[in-house]
Amino acid sequence: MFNHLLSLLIWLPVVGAVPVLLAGSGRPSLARWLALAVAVLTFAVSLFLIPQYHLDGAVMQLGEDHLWIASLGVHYGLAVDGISVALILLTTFVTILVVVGAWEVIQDKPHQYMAAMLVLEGLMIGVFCATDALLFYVFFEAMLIPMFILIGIWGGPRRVYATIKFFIYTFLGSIFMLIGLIYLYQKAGTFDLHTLAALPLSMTEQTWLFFAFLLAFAVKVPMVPVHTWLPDAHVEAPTGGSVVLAAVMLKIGGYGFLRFSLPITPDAAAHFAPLVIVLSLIAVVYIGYVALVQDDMKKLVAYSSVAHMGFVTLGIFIAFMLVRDAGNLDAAKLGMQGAMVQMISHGFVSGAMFSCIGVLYDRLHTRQIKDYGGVINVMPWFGFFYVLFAMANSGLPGTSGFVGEFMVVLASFTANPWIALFAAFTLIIGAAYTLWMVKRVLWGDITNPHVAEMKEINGRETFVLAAFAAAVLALGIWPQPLIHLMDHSVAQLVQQLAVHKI
Amino acid sequence: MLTLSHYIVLGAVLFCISVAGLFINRKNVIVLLMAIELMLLAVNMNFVAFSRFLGDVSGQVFVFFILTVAAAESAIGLAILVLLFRNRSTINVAEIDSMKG
Amino acid sequence: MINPQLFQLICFYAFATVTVASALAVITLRNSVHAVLALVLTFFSSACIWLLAEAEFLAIALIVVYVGAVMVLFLFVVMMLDIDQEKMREGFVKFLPVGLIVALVMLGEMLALIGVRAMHARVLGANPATEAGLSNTAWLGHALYTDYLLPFEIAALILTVGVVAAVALTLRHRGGVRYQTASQQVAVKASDRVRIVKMAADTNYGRTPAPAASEESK
Amino acid sequence: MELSTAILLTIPLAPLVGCLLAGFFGKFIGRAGAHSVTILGLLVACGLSFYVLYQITMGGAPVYNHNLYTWFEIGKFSASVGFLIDRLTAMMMVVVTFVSLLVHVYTIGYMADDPGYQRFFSYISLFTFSMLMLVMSNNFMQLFFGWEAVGLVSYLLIGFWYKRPTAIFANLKAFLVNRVGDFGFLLGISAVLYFLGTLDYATAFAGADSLVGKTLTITQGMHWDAPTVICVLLFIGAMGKSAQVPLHVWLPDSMEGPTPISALIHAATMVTAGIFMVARMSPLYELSGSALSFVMVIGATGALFTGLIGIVQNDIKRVVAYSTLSQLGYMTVALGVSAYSGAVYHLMTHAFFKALLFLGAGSVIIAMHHEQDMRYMGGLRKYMPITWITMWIGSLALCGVPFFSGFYSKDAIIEAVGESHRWGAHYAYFCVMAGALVTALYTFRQMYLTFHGKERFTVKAHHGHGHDAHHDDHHDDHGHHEPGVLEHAPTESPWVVTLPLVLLAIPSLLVGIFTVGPMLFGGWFGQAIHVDEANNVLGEMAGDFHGAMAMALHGFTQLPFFLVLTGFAIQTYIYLFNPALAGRIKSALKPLWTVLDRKYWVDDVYFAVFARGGVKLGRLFWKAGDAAVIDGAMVNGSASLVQKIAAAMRRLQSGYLYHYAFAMILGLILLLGGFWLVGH
Repeated sequence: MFNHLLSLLIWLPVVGAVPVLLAGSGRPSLARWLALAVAVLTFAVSLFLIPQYHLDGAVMQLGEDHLWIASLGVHYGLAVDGISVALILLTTFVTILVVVGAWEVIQDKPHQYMAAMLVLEGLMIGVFCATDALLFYVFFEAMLIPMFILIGIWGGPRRVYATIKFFIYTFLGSIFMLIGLIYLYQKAGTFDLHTLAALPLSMTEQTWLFFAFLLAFAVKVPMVPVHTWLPDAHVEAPTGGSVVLAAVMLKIGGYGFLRFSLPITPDAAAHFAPLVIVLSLIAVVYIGYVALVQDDMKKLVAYSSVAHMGFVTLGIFIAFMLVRDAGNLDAAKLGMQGAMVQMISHGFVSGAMFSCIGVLYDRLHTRQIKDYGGVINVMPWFGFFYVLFAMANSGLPGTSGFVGEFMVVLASFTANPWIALFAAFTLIIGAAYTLWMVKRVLWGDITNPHVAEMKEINGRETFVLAAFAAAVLALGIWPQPLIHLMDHSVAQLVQQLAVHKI
Repeated sequence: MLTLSHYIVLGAVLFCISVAGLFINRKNVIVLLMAIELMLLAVNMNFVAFSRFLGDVSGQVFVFFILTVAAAESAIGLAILVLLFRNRSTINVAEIDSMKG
Repeated sequence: MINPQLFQLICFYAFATVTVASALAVITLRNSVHAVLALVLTFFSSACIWLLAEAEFLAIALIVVYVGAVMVLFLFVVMMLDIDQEKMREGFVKFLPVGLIVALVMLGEMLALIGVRAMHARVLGANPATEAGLSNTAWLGHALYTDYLLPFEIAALILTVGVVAAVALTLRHRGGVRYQTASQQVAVKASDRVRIVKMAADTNYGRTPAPAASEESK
Repeated sequence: MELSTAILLTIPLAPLVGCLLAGFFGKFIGRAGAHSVTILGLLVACGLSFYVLYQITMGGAPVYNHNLYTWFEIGKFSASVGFLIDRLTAMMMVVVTFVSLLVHVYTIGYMADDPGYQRFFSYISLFTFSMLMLVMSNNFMQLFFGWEAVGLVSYLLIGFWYKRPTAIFANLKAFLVNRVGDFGFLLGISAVLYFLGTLDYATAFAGADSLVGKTLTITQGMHWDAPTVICVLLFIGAMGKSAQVPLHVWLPDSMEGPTPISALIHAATMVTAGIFMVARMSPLYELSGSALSFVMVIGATGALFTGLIGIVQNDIKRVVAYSTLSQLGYMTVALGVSAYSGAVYHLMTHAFFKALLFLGAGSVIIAMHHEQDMRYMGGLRKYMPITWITMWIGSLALCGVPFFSGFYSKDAIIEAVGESHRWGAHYAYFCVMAGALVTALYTFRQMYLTFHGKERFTVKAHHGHGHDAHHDDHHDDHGHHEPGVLEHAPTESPWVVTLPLVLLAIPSLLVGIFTVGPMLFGGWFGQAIHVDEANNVLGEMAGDFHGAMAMALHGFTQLPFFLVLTGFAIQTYIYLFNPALAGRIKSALKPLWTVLDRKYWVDDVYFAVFARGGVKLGRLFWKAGDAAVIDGAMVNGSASLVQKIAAAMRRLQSGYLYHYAFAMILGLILLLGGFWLVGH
């Protein structure tokens, strides 16, 4: 079993989606239970990664390798490092909560919804495991399909616009990645990432490749100015779609930077690091202001996701400045670790925020902030969770939201105090937009009579929110286990930064 | 002395005649179809000539296939024509523009 | 005794003249039936020219398949359809100059490319079939059934598809036609035909109307 | 004897357990259960804190500095959770747990009828936990955790009555203004890590000397002195938390919260976190004279000008709030002149007497049925004698009348400023001196308006229903009922309210006499506070110190005492003998009064620039940046461009067969022509 643990993880949910689908619309509760069983089973299997992944062993472990397309030399190559393990665990964890969260909420074709969610899970795990660039690309693109379906079928009124925007945006980016990969294949004769990382490339080649990859992953992260698909997609997506989108899919952009831009084009990445850093800072400050004035809760959280993901790209690319300009490997590791922790943490926090908004939406069928007010009067337990996640979203120490931002700010001060200054601005603006929303939604007297009729969260919703809360707090109070898990991999990535390929 | 060019020039002339035919009979689908048959004939002429000139059997094999495909094509083309006439009571190309963008 | 080569040349020119003339007739004749007949003539003379090139099999195939089958098909269609010949001729004169110019330009270009002046440089050599000690048909057949077997099969398939398509396209379902479906007739069961209704006996006849009466009338 | 980790761990965790029990099982354990469990937790924490203080001062326990667990470790950087227990910490722990314990007890009475009873106890226990984590921390990361956690609790408590629009406005404002400070604080921590390579106090202070001469390159050719950068950035954090000018605006508004937390958080403990922090960082601050000057000027400005606002306030709690701002200014000034012990000492005495004043004010508010406007009070002394007397003790301590605890700390600060030669010390000296007069003015005005003079309220004839009715709505909509009309006559508060008053009055009166010698001049803090020889103003003053009695007697001959006396005389004349004069003075000095009443327009400017300006900027970014440029021009723009091109292209598709044929033939001709051209 452990020889094919990764394959099992990828294909278990995908294959598991088939019986869910076959359960049919006639037996929705069977489909739900089946989906939950598959999700829980996948999570259980993914837990085996922890003992199986040896922290002191080689960086890439649990490898599998089979020739896939012989004529192109494409391999079905899988392996994980510490970062992948963390992200896979995040994926399987969030999927359970999404399945539970959608339980009664999705009444229309629940079996298809659950099946799409499971397929999506498998494909996302595939992205995190792939060691072959083309395999990565296949998973990367295939992932769009279930998401497209999720938003397109169970989405809001403008779902068609949102799905097309989402799809074309992402597709536009990844096409350039494909071109880059084909070029690399011409050059190296393989799609194996390990070989590509060792391939010497001239600065011109690296520059073109870097921008090809940047476009693909910047859209996915998303970075300013290619972020506008995210608010639309989030607003139209069903709650589960939003949760998965924010919690896991965005991480694939950050992960892509680590797997592609960083090892394959280190010199170009180092050269253009200031550009990415500036874009990240714009994401933090500019998007912070934009988030401040949103009227739609989901849009607000979507924009806040963009701002928070700015820390991920900032952390990754600040490492270049630290390694190349200052030769400070430890600080670079700090920044990179900060970015990784921020990815995981944002997975929990944004997932939780979207779940909270989903809870509100299920009751009042509106996401406009102005329709709420005084929710705490009728839903005190919900209020507890909402304030907790809002605080995590504004980076309160003791919650996971703080850890990554703290580490990235520390590292960026070492690179340049001005970067740290703008990055730290999130403390103010992040708190402003999140807590202003909390003020208008949660606090105050009830003005809308419908709010007075809202019911306190039920056991199912409490379970979802409590699971998120436990993760958020655990990570905030003791991040070291997570950091230790990724330490070896991050160290190796930072080593790679220092190597010139020209 | 029979040379390659004799055949090729004949093919070219036949081809140009059929092109002219396409122009001047722009409304009659039947004549258009016939002009296409002429064109294929011109092509076949070249194939036969080159096959003979180069001593390669492939040219004649190709002619064989072209004949096959052309037969199928005209059968379907005529079937469409019949259908068209049945539905529209005309085969005037000028009146058929449902593919207009 | 005429030089065979000269005779070939004379024959070629003769057939070529007929071919070109009949081709011109195809595109200019007013009556479609006549045009089809002119096309038949074009094919005939082309077949003769191919005979001159010692491509006997193809020449015969052209006549048998094309003239015998396809052209007859054309004739059928042309005769079957009630075509307004005059309307079809509209624009004939108007587009004649354009057509001529285009055709001539193209011809000029082609001739220039072929290089008419170098005409005598490329003499047709010995017949490869004869050199291989085979007839043209055997020579062709050999290639067809060995190297080109798969395309040959595909060509057969295309023809089949063509036939099926042509039939499918022109097949017409007429409404109101009565016909029997044997399978349904055989599969019929008694319960489809007769329904047995159980009802209570009418004991108080004449006093109140039977409640099952309405049921019965169904 | 070494302090045991288990004991130290119990101190913060006991309140946390109380918080969790009261918060999550509040319904289950009921009101009595909630306050019992939290008070029990606090009792444990407080008792152990006293034990720790005893051990560390008398028992000869060495300084405790151990990590509990590693928070993160990356290369040479690491952060841990751990405790540093020295005399400074021990003193803070005692102050925090003691005041918190009394506030817990007081709350039983104050919040007796509140539906959020259990929640309130949960919050204040959580606060105690956070504050203990802050003071007990042995590194910057945990300090920041405590720093923000107390901010969170402050946010929750200011907005405790979440139905009030003013409360939820105030808590957002408080959190955001604090966040501005934390912004600087975080950068300060980053700078510490950058220059010293560690987040651990002990290591950082040990290496502090290496900072000298280091600079931070801001732009090309512009280098800032490293210690100054660190200290100023850290102090910005303190400015937010300790409500220093110009980040003071949140503190008066925070009075929207229930009075017990005004006493605990917004007077005695949380707001002094900044003072504590600077004292804790004294080894760093001693390296930068410029940073200390900055601290001093900020503090002095706050000490005088916020006190002035206090004179024109009518809300009893707001007067105390502005007095807190002013006193925090005093502490900051003390920090600025390197008199860290003085600042911390004032912190301690202030914690006692200011908590007393707040709780006393709260007692008055209970008696007045949640009426906070002093214009509708007066003559309360005969209704509530205990409150009256204890409030007087607190007021005299606040004014710095000799023998009261406030005198020792405040007088020492004024004198230390006078001794200092730091840049700006003259300005600071003037401010603190004038501040003494201002303190007397607002304090006595408050006392007279509340307890003396004529009764300015009327008591309704007692109806049968009155009692219950007022209890139901007493805080939710107290603004609705007619001001100055009470349902029934004010009475002294129950013992749970008065007991803390008495317990706080005792240290307010006596703590100074007994502790001033060792704590202020005796080097009691030992290694916890580091002062350079050159800056040691308190050390210079120690030569003139001949015991607490002598210092108090000497105090009667000093200028500050005369200023207090002047203030007392003025207010006595105005409010006891000539009440009409107050109105006349007010109209005579109308422009000045307006300036003070509008709080120098600082709030208005902030609101207009940062709040409204931020929203406007956000809307501009959103509409112009995201909606117009990115989505409008780039995303949908490219889509509509494609659409336009396609619309043009479709005209080519005429649908006529001969057009297509013509195009093909044309292409063929061109192709042939091309071949022909290439051939030549």
